[in-house]
Amino acid sequence: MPTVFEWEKPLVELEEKINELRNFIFEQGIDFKDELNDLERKADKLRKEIYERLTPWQRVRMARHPDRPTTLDYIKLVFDDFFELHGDRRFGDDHAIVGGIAVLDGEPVTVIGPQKGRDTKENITRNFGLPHPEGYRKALRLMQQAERFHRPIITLIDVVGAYPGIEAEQRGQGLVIAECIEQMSFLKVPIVCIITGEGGSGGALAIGVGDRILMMEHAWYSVISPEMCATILWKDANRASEAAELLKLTSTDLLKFGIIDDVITEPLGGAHRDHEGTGRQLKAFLRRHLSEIKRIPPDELVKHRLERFRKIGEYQAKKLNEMQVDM
Amino acid sequence: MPTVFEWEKPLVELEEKINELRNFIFEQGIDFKDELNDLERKADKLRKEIYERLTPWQRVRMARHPDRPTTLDYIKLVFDDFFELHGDRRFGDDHAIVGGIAVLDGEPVTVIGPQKGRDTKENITRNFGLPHPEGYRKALRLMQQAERFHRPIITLIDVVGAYPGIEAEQRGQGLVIAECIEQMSFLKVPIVCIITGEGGSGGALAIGVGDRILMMEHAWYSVISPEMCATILWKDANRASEAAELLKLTSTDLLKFGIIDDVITEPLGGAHRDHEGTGRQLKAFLRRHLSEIKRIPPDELVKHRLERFRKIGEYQAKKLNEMQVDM
Amino acid sequence: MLHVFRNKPKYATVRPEKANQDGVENGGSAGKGNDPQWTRCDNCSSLIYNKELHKNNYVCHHCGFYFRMSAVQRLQQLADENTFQPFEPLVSCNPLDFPGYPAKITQCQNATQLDDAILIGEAKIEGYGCVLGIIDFGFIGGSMGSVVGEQITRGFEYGIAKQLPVVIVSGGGGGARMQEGIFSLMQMAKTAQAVGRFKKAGLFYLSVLTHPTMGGIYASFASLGDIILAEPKALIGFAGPRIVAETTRQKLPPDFQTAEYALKHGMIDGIVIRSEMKATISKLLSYHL
Amino acid sequence: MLHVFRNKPKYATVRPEKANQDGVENGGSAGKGNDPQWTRCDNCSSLIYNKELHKNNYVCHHCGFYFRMSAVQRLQQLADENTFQPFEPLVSCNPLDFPGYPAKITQCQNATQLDDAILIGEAKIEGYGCVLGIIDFGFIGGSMGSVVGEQITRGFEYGIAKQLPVVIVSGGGGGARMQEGIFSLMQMAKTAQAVGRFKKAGLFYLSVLTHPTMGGIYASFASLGDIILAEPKALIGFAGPRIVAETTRQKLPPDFQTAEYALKHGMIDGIVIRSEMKATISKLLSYHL
Ligand SMILES: [Zn+2]
Ligand SMILES: [Zn+2]
Repeated sequence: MPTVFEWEKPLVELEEKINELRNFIFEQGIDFKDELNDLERKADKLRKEIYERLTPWQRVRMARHPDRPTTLDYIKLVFDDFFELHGDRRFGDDHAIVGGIAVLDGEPVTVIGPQKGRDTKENITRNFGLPHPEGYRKALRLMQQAERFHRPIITLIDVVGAYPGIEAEQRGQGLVIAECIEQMSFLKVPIVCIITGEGGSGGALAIGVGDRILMMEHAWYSVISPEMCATILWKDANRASEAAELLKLTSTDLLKFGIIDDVITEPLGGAHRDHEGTGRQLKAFLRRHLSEIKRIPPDELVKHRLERFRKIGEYQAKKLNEMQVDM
Repeated sequence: MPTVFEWEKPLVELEEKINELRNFIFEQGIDFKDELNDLERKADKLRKEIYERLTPWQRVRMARHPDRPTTLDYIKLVFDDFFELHGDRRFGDDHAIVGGIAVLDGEPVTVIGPQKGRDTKENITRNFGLPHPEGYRKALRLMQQAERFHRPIITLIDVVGAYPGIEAEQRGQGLVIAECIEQMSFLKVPIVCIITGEGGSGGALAIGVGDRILMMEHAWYSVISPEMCATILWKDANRASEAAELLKLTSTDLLKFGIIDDVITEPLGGAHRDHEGTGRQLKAFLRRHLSEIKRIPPDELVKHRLERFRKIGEYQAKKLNEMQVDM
Repeated sequence: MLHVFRNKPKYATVRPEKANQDGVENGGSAGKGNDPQWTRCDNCSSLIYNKELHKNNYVCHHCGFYFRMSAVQRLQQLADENTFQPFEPLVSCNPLDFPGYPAKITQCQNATQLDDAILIGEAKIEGYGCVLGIIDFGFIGGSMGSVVGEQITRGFEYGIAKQLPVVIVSGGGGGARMQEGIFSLMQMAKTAQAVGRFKKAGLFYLSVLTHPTMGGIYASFASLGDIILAEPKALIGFAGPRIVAETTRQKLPPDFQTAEYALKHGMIDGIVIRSEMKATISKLLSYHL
Repeated sequence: MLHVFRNKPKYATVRPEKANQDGVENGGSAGKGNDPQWTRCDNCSSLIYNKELHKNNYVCHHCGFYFRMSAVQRLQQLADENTFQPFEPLVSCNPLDFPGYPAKITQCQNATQLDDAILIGEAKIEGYGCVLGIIDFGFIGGSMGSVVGEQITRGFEYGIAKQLPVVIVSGGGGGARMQEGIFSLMQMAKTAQAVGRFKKAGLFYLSVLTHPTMGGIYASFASLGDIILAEPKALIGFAGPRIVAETTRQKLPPDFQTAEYALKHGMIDGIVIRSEMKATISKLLSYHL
């Protein structure tokens, strides 16, 4: 049974009706083309209305739809070839992050991203897409390898956060995130980061420092998940939908803030309703942005990347009359 | 009870006799100065004879004398100050390798070395001076840190080998040794390696790639321990003494081979009989060699270091008449 | 490029004396009969005369308990007298229009006499010049919003410009400042990059972790020190212990995420008791002239 | 600097056909009635026709057992026909005057038709040019003495000079060659440095680990590949399993030091079955043109 969100229900029902009618017409051999077209136009309008009115919380739930393409899905949809590489060369191979060399338009690129499972078994293998430090160390190793061979780096981000586990803490979850952020900032190759689903806090940022940061229409990216925010504010995770409003975590908000560079529009109804179409869309955006930054010399690239993050922050100088406190 | 080797016994007995006599004379107030001097001269001669005639196996045993100075002893004896630094920033802090910043003649240097324990309890903490991968990763981290701050690196090597344990293998013992060797080779700071006791195989080489490689007189350095060699050759570890002969592992041999640059003479009877004297000696040699290489520009230093190892190897081109085999 | 103020202001926004006289803010409560001169130790319940507590670096001399120090108290402990020159003061905006945030800021400003959760400037420590930054837990849990991120970044840039080492004393409970959302997250990137640029300039960064250093502060500049020291028993980690316990449904080890645990697992260089912190910092500065 | 021969000799020191006709050297024994045309699988005892075995990349088609391949057999499997140009042949000396070593060398030379434990030269793999080096376990356990160390080093230097990638197929049981003592140990440094120089030149090094890759070979060039692949079940590690068992007095995990174990613990990039090895190598070479 595919998951159907409550706001999708009228749409899904209408679509079913249209399909039934189409089958009926086809069987009967009646010419109802115009009427069918009218109906479909109505469905389109409904779709648009529904998806334009989505609340932030609904978009968070879209980003978590179980049928939404995962990182490996996108890799298959977008690239011509993929050779997965494993291990951090220190401790383990984290299945919650995949990475390797892929081919885009005949050119090798390094692709990295957290990987969620689709069923329980796979979710256990993938630790529900929650990476351990060795996953981030693998990512870093592959990014440094990419730099050695002048390969562009593409990160596909879909992660609620770094795994909050005992062993993960033991092996330096915080430290490795900091290391990833620092190292990634200075890599002399073009980096495109795409938040495809969830962009949860430091666990997302650890592989999210790039020259272009794109976001799927219904992805979210925030310093904290709505649930955790609600827990802190009201000690009630069920008020996540209110928290989602406060956090300004949608692609629309983040584009306005200048945090991301572009929003990758999803097929009406969301990525989960059309993998192929979503893949084509992502590929088109990726191609365009990558081709732009590939023209920039490596030193310039790093300089711009640093400037980009350097200027983020909302503060103001204190007015002098407030400063009349003697030390 | 201090350990007394069988070959030391005549000497120790003579020394005791002389001491008794000296005490007797002192108590009685008799003037036996000349006779005493004669006796001491004899003892000196005996000492010299004994220690010049030591077999390789006896020197291996000297290197393992429980009272021989350990790395931390040498640090205390040679340097003015020492601030120990901990951890590999990835997994753990290996107590079998110590490292930190020390001061030599007013200048900070980075000092690193495996650390043996003196009693059972300390030996358990120190894992008998047998490092795990995290120990080598700590060493590498501190060496890279030293490079960042243009600090010379001094490694004090006394290790039978890297620990052959399940977890050590799991965490990449072989890989980390290779990484240490590779990385150390290209560090743009002066490196002095001193084999102070045992220099066992890859576990020693991992911190043994330097611009000057010095060796204490009674240290040994080899690709394999005499015991293991005897086990392989004759399936009998008790024939280690014969294997020690074959392996050419003494400072005398290695100086002849050009593998090491200098032999640090030990006080007669070995380092364990006079820590202070040994420390002074080591400091003098270290100072001299360090001051020489500190004058060399960093790039030259690395170039020479690479050339030094590049040319090691005994082989010959095959004569053409041996090559008349068609493919 | 540098945004540090060029004309040093005659005024600073800290009042060490006042903060001191106000007594101890954390880990202690007002003494018998609410006498503000005395503080009761939360650990052993002993009553301690405030001046005594101050002299003893805010460590209970009955049980060794470490009281939380305000940034100003820490500054007094570490910096040589009259050497601290604060950076241009910055104050927070409310980029998400987060309800209640401006009021919270004002309240914390009044309580701590700070502009935000950081006190930062140039200072001397036993004669060694450095940039000294101190996070104040009393200001929204010592969390990093735009102001903390900007000031930390300016700290490293100032260090590069003046060829000075940087010492940051961290102690931010939640790490990120939720109320600034994505802007807070981005400060992790900004500060980590500032550390990276600083390191490439060949300068020395000493990170000192105090109770508690967690989340986005630990996962950015705080864990990137050339050398990392910690106070005994300081909580150090990424995810909060409660979240870890809830997620894993496992019993946490008794020393979980303490400084001792971090040392054992190779994450920090050493644990330094409070009374020796100044001497240790100055020694490490002397190694990196 | 480069010691590689300038005038390519008309002669090589390998006889693939001969080695092939001699049958399978390891993991199998002569078949029924000692018929040299047949080999018995050491794992499942099936009798396999040699030509069949050769066609099947020396994998038993009854049980999937991987027979050990000689360097020549491996060369035939991986290199495009008639593309291999061997380096100048080198032979061992006896720097320690180790008793019995020269005789052992001669014996191994006769048995393997190799000069030492390595076959190395320029080759093409599905059209992609590279330096291809293959360790032969049959030559004193595939151990690294001065000749192997020198040839590996020349391989990377040749790669730098000709801007070619390097592929090394390792399989050295003991790693170091005891009989050359300290000279053998120093080859670890020499080869690791060669890899370092090669990497700094921006070139691609692919390390392929076959059963067994241990000791000094694993702890130097073999574990420094940009990408590391392994054959299924290959033994990979530093200390031998017997030594680990004796030292720790613990029961070893059933998959201890296998390729699968190395993959699980993050030490290698992937496991590739023998029949796909050539295609995989050529694909990776195509990514690094
Ligand atoms: Zn108390
Ligand atoms: Zn079989």
